[in-house]
Amino acid sequence: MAQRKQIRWHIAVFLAPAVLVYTAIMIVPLFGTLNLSLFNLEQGNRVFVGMRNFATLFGDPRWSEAFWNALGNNTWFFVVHMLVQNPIGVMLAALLSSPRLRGAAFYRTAIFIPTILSFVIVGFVWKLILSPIWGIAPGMLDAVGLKSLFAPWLGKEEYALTTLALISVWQFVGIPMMLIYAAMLSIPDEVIEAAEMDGVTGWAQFWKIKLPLILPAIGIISILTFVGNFNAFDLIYVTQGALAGPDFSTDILGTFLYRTFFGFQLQIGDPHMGATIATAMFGIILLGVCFYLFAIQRRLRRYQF
Amino acid sequence: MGALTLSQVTKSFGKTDVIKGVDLNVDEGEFCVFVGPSGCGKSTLLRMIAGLEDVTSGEVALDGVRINDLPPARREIAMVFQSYALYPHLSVRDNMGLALKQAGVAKAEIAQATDRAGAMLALDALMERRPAELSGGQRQRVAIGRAIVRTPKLFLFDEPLSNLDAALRVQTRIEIARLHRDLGATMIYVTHDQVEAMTLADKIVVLRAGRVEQVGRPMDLYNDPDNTFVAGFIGSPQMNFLNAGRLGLSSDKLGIRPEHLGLDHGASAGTDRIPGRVSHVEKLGGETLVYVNTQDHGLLTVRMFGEHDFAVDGAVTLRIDPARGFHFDAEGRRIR
Amino acid sequence: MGALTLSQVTKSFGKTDVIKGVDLNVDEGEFCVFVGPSGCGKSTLLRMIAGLEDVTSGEVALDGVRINDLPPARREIAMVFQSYALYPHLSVRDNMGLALKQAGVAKAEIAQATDRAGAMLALDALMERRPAELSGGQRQRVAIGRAIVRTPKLFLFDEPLSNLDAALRVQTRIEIARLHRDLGATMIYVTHDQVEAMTLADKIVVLRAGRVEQVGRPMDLYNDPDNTFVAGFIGSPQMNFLNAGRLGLSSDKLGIRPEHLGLDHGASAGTDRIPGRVSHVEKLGGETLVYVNTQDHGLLTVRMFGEHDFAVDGAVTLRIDPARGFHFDAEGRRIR
Amino acid sequence: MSLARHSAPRSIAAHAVLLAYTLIALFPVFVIVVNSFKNRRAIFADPLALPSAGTFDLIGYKTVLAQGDFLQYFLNSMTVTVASLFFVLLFGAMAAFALSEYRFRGNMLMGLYLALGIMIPIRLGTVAILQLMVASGLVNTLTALILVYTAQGLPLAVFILSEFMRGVSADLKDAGRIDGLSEYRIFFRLVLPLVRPAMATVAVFTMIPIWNDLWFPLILAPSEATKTITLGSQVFIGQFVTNWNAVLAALGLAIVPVLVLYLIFSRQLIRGITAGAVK
Amino acid sequence: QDVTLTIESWRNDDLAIWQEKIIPAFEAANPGIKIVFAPSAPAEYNAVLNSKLDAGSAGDLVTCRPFDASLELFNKGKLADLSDMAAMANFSDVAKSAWQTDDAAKTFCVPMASVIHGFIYNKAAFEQLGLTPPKTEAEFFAVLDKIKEDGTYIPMAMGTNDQWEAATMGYQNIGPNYWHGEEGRKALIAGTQKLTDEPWVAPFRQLAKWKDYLGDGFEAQTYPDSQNLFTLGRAAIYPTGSWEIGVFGPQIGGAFEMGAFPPPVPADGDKCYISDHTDIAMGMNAATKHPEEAKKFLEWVGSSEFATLYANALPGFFSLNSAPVEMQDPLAKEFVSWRETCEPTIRSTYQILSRGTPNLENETWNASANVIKGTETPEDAAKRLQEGLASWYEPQK
Ligand SMILES: Nc1ncnc2c1ncn2[C@@H]1O[C@H](COP(=O)(O)OP(=O)(O)OP(=O)(O)O)[C@@H](O)[C@H]1O
Ligand SMILES: Nc1ncnc2c1ncn2[C@@H]1O[C@H](COP(=O)(O)OP(=O)(O)OP(=O)(O)O)[C@@H](O)[C@H]1O
Ligand SMILES: [Mg+2]
Ligand SMILES: [Mg+2]
Repeated sequence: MAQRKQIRWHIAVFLAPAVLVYTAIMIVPLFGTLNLSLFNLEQGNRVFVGMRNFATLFGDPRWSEAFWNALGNNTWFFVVHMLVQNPIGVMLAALLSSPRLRGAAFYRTAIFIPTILSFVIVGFVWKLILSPIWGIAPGMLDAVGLKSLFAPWLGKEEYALTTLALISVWQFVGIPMMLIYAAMLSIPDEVIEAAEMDGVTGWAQFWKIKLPLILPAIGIISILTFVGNFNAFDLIYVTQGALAGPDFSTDILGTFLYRTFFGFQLQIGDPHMGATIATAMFGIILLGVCFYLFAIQRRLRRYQF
Repeated sequence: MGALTLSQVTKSFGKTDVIKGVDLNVDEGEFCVFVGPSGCGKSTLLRMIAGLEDVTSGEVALDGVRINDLPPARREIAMVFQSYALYPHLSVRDNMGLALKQAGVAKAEIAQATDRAGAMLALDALMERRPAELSGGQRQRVAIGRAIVRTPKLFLFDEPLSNLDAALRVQTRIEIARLHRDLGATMIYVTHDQVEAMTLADKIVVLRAGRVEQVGRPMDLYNDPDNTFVAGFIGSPQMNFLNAGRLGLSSDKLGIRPEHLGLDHGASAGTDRIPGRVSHVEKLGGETLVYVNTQDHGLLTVRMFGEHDFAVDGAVTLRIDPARGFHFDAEGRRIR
Repeated sequence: MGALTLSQVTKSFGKTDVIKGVDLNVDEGEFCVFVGPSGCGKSTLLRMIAGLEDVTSGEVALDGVRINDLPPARREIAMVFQSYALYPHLSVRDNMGLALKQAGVAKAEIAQATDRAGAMLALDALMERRPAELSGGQRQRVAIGRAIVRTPKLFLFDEPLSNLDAALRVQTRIEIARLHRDLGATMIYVTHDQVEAMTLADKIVVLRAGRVEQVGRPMDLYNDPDNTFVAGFIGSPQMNFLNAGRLGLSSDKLGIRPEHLGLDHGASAGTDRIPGRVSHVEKLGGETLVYVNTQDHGLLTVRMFGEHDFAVDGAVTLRIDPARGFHFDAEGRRIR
Repeated sequence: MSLARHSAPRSIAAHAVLLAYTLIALFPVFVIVVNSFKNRRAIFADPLALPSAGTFDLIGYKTVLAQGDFLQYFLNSMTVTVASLFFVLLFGAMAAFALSEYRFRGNMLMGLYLALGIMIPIRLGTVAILQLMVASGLVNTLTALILVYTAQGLPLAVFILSEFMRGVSADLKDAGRIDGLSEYRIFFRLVLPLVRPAMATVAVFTMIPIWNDLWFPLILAPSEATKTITLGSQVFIGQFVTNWNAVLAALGLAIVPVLVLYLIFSRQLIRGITAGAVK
Repeated sequence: QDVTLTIESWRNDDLAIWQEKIIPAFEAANPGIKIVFAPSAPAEYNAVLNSKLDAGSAGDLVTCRPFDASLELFNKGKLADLSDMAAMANFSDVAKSAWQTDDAAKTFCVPMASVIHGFIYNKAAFEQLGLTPPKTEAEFFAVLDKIKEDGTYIPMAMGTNDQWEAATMGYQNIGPNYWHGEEGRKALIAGTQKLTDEPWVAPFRQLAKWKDYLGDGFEAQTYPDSQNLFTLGRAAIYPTGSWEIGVFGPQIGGAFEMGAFPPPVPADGDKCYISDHTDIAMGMNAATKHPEEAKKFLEWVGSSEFATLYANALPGFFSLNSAPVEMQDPLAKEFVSWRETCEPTIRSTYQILSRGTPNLENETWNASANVIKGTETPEDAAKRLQEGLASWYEPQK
C-alpha cells in the first residue's frame, strides 16, 4: 500500500460512522460513569474525592479482600476457559474444517446451539442436571458405576467455580469454534495439498501448517476470552445469585461490580464505589488488551492469501 | 521403483469432463514430459497422479500397485505446484526442509540438504526470508527446492521454470537432468517450453483436451508426428501447413517446418516454388523469422539462421523441399 | 500521452535496497521491455510505476508531471500482475469487465469488449467460470484480458505469457503487438523470454540487482552489448566467453555467440581453431546444440541449424570467426 | 479434494470426537426440549423421561400464547436484531477496513479506542444512555435499542474483522486500484465479498447477546409495543416462583429465529473463497 | 382525555391479579384514569427502577421495597412525600415504619402488605407418621428425628445454594424467639446488644443442627428445588413465609394438605415471637406528570376496599391496613392467627443496620448458609457479623 501525502478523506469516511455511534452511545456514557469513581457522596452532596475511593477499594480490607477474591476467582475462571474452551474450540474447528467431512454442518450447528441459549435457560437446565435432588447427574454417574464421584458441585466451595467455568465453556465453545473455523477456511487448499505431498498429515499438519496460519485468530480468541471472562456476570448471577455463593467462592469481578454498582437486596447501589471497581476492572482489562495489542498482535505474522 | 501406469483414467469436475480416458506408461527412471495447450488437463493429470484429485474412473498404478486410494503422503511423490503453494509462515529454508523434518531426518542432514538445494537454485542469500518477501522467480525456485531436497520415487513438476530467466532456466534444467540421472527417479514434467521438452524428455506426451494425442521420443515427435495437432505443437515457430491441392498433391495439407522452407529475394516460378510478399520480419539475434504472405497458402513462416535483411512488402520466393514435408488428410491425420 | 520518466528512483524494503537508483525514459507509444535475472527488481519497478509501491526516493513522472503521490486509480494504467491477482469471487467476464464498469461504460459495450478479449485469448468457453475453476494458463489469460479490455495511457505487463503454450504465446504476443500499434499506448513489459523481448521491444532495458545495465534497441543489445552481463543475458543459449589470453589476444575475454562458432568433426589445429571433445548434444528439432569441452576455455556451446549428429566424447574442432567476437576487459567491460 | 486423502480411520476418529462432543452439547438442550412438553410435576419427578401420555402437557406453550402478544415480541426482537446487525456489520467492516488497510498516524490508537468498548460492561453507562434517549424522545422505541446494540456490537466487529481483512491479498486490492476502483469500491466490491466468513462469524457473535439481552429492553423499551421476546418471557419469572413450563416454552421458542439466522449466516462459511486469486 | 398511570413493580407474579381484579375495580370507580401495571424482573427491579428514576423515564407509581432502598429514593427526591395523605391514617406506626424517614416525620409510601414467617408442613406426612406440630425447640427436633428415622420424607426442605433461604427462612424465621422480637432488634440498633450476644448466636446454633435434616446435596439445592421438594411431597417440613401459600396451593394441586406452625419457642411456656415483615408499599414518582390522579390511586390503595381485594387475591400477603380483613384461605388464616398469640416483629437486619458496607443483610445470608453447611461455627459467624457491623455503625463501635 503506497503512502500518499494528500489527505485521505476516505479513511475518515470509513471510520466516521462507527466512531460517531460508538463515541456517543458507549464512550461518553461509560466514561461519564467511570468518572464517578473520583467522587463520593458526603452529606448527600457529590464531592470530588480524587483517588480516595481507590484507596478505600485497595486499602480497606473489607473491600480489598472482596476485590482480590473476585480477581482471583476471575483469573481461575479465565484459566479454565483458556485451558478447556479454546483448545476444544480449536480442535472442533480443525475437525470440522477437514474437507469432505460428512455432516459437518450438522455438527457445527449442534455444537453451536448452547451458545444461542439464554442464560436463564442455561442456568436452569444445568442446575437441574447437576442437582443432587432430581437425579440426572447422579443417575447418569450411577449408570456407569461412578456414583461415588458425585457431589453437589454447585454448592461446594471447592468445586462451584470450576463447575460454573465448565458450564460457561459448554455454552460458549461455539465462539472459538466458529472463529477458528472461519480462519481455517481461509487457508488455501493448495498449501494444505503441498503439506500432504510433503508427508505432513494429520496432527503434524495441524501443528506445523494450520496452527501457525490461524495464530492471529487464536490471538483474537484469547483476547476475547480474556475480555469476556473479566466482564462475565450473567451465568453466575443466574445460577448462584448476586452474592455468588457458596461463600463468595464464585464471586467474580462482574458480580462484585454489579452488586456494588446497582445494589442488591438491602444493599443500596453505590455508583461511586461501583465506578471505582469498574475503573479498576477496566484498568486490568486494558492492561491485558494493551499487552496483546502491542506485544503479541504486532508479532503475530499475518499471511495474505 | 517408480513405474507409473495410468489406465483409462478420467476426471470430471461436475459436468465438465477434463480428462477423457488417458492410458499411459511411464517406466521406472524415465523422464516424461507432458505438453499440450493451456487448459488441456496437464495439471489435473499431475494432481491425480499425486493423489490430490480423486480419479473419476480408471486406475492409477505405481509399480504395478493400484494407488487410486492411497493418500498422497504415502505415495512418495514430490511435486512442484504450478502456483508454488509455498508455506507462507515458513522461511525458505523451512519450506524446503519441512518434508525431511517430518520424515525424521537429523537436523544437520536437513541443513545440509537445504543448503545444497539453496545453492543450486541461487537462493543462498534468501534462506531466512519468507515467501512474501521473494520475487516471483525466487518463489518458483523455492518450490523446486522443496521438491528436490527429498528423494521420492516420483517427481512431478508443473511448469517449474516458467518464471525464471534464460540463464537460470538453462542452469536449473541441467540440474534437474542431473538429479534425474543421479537419483534414477521417475519424473513427470509439464512445460510449455520447446527447448525444455526436447532436451529433457525421454518421452513426450502430447495432450489435447484431456486426451493423449501422441507419445514418443522427442525427435520422433518432431520428425514423425501423427497428425497436424502434434506437428503444429512440437516445434517453434509452428509448422506451416500448405494447401496441398494447390501444389498438385493428393493429400489435403502439406506440413513444412519454418526451418525447412528456403527463401529467395525476388519473384520466381516453378512447381516447388511459391511466390509471396514479406509481411514482417523478426530478428532474434541468432536467427531471423520472415513471415511471408502467399496467395495460395496464407501466411507462411520461414526461419533462417543468422541475421538476414528482407524488406517488408518485398517480393520473395519460397522454396519447398517436398522430401521434408508431411502429408495430412482432411481430418488432419498423417498420411505416411 | 504516456511518456514516462524515472529519475534516480530507489526503493528499499526495510534494510534491503531493491532498486538502487534507476534513470529511465520511455517515450510515448514506445514498447519497452524489462529483462534481468530473477529478483533483480523488475516487478518492483513496475509496481512503483503503477503507484502500488511508494518510491523511497527519486521521481516518477508521466508526461512530465510528477506522479509519485498520485493514487494508482488515477494514473490510467493497466497492469498484468505476475501473480495474476484475479478477483476470486468474480467470473472471468466480470474480472475483465470490472474496470470498464467502474468507468461507467455501457453494459452492451462492456459485454462486447470482454467478448472480444475473451475470443482473442481463447477464453470464450470459460467466461462464466471463476478463477478457481481455471487452469494456470487460463488464469494468466484472464489477467491479460483484464488489462487489454481497457484503453489506458500505459500498460504494464509482468511476465504475461510465462504460463502459455508456444502457439498461444505467439498468438498473444502478436495480439499485444497489434494492440500496441492500434492504441499507440506506451507499454512496459517484463519477460524472460528472449523471443518476446527481441520481437516486441522498441527498447530493451537490462536490469541487474536494481540497476540499469544497458538500454537499447534489441539488435543493438545483441550486436553491441556494453559488458559481459548484457552480452550473456541477451541471446540464448548464452554467449561463450573464451579465455582471450590463450588465444593470444590482448583483451581479457572474448565473447562469441554459440551460433557464431563453427564445428568440425575430428581434431585439427590453427590459430582460430580450438580442439575439444563433445560433452553432450541437444537436438531441438530445427536446431542442434553441441556442448564441447575444451582445455583452455571450458565448456563451449555451439548452435547449429538443422539436425546434426555428433558422437558424445568424439573429438571435434571449433572454428572461431574473430570478427564476430566481442572483447571484454577484466572487469567485464566491453573493449570497442 | 481427494478420496485418497480421506483416510477411513482418521475420519472415523473425527466423527467419534465430533459425535461425542455433539452429545455433550445437545444433552442439556434435549433436557430443555423434553421438559418443555411436560407438566411441572413431571419435570421434577423425572427430568430425563420423555413426555408420556400422562405427563405430556402443552401448558407452557399455552401459557405463553395466552400471555401477551408474543408474535409482536418476536417481531420486535427480530427487527432490533436484524437492524443492529446490519449497522454493526456495515460500520464495523468499514472501520475495520480503514484500520487494516491504511497506515496512518494514530492507527493503532484508533484501534485501541474502538476496542475500549469491549472492556467495560455497557450496562454501567445505562443512566447516561437512558438520559440520552429520554432527551431525544427515543424511550420506548426500537430505535433506541438498535442504537445501543449497534454501539455495543461495534468494538468486537472491528476487532475481528480487521484481523481477517489483513489476510486479504494486497495484490488483489492493488489490482482493483489499477482498475480504477475507488477505495470505497475496493471495500464494497472486493474486500467485503472476500471476508464473508468473517462477516458471518461476527454477525453470529453480535446477534446472540442482542437477542438474549434483557437489560436494555427492560430499561429503554419496556412498553408492550416494543417488548422483545426475552423481556416478554420475563413475566414468567416471578419473585418466589417461576413458571418453568412457560419459561422453557418461551425461551425455547425464542431460539428458533436465532437458529434460523445462524443457519443463514453459517452458510457464508465457505471454503476457498479466495482460491485462484493469486499464484 | 384519559390519564394513564404506570405502576413500576417487581411483582411479576401479580400481573394477572392486577390486570384481572385490582385495576378493573379501580377503573370502574374512577373513570378517566387508566392504570398500567408494568412489572419488571424481580432481581433487576432495584437497578432498573433507579436508572429509570435517574433518567426520568420511570412510571408514575412505584412499588416500594421496605426500608433503605425506598428511603434512599425519597432522600434523593425521587419519591414524593405522602405524609399528609388521608389514607395514612389507616395504618399503624409499625406498618408505616418501613417507609418513613428515620425520625418517622415523613412517610413516602402507602403500605400494602406484610409477610409472616413460619413452618409449613405436609399434613398427610404428619398423619402418616403420627406427628403433631411442635411447639418447642426440643419437640421440633424430636419431630425431625422421627421423620428422618422413618426415611420416607426428607425432614426439611431447604438448600443453601441461594443463601437467602438460610437467612430469611432460617435465621429470621426462628430468631425472634431468641432475641425477643422488637426488644432485641431495637437494642441492636441502639447498640445495647451485640450480635455476639447469646440471643443472636442461639439461632445460629439451632441452624447448625439443621444440616442433618436437610436433603442430600442441600448445598446445591436452590430455592425452587426446595419448593419443589415440598410441593411434590418429598419433604415433610418447609421453613418459609406466608407468601408461599398462594404459590403452593396450585402446585400441590390437592395432592396433600398443608398445615403451618409458628417458629418453636426455646422452652415450653416462653413467649412466642413471629416475624411479620412489612414488605410491599406503593409510592409516587416525584416527577410524575399526574400527581393528582396518582394520589387518587394511592388513596384507594390505602383503603380497606383495596386491602380486602389484595389480601384475598394474594393469600399470604397480609394487609397492613388497620381495618380487619376477612380472608378465605385457611392456611392464610392460620398464619395471621399467630398475630393474636405471638409478638410480631420485623426482620432484624432491615432497618438501619444494612446501610453500610459490609451489608449486614448480605452478610447474614452468607453466614447463615455457612453455618448450616457447617463451614463456619455459629460463634465465628456471629463474630464476623458483629465486626462487620461495628466497622461502620457508630452505636456498635
Ligand atoms: N517485501 C519484501 N521484503 C524484502 N525484500 C523483498 C520484498 N519484496 C521483494 N523483495 C526482494 O526484492 C527483489 C526484487 O523483487 P522483484 O519482485 O522486483 O524481482 P523481479 O525482478 O520481478 O524477479 P522475478 O523475475 O523473479 O519476478 C528480490 O530480491 C526480492 O527478494
Ligand atoms: N474446479 C474446476 N471446475 C471446473 N473446471 C475446472 C476446474 N479446475 C480446472 N478446470 C478445467 O479443467 C481443465 C484442465 O485444467 P488444468 O489445470 O489441468 O490445465 P493445464 O493443462 O494444466 O493448463 P495450463 O497449461 O494452463 O496450466 C481446464 O480447462 C480448466 O478450466
Ligand atoms: Mg496447469
Ligand atoms: Mg517479478
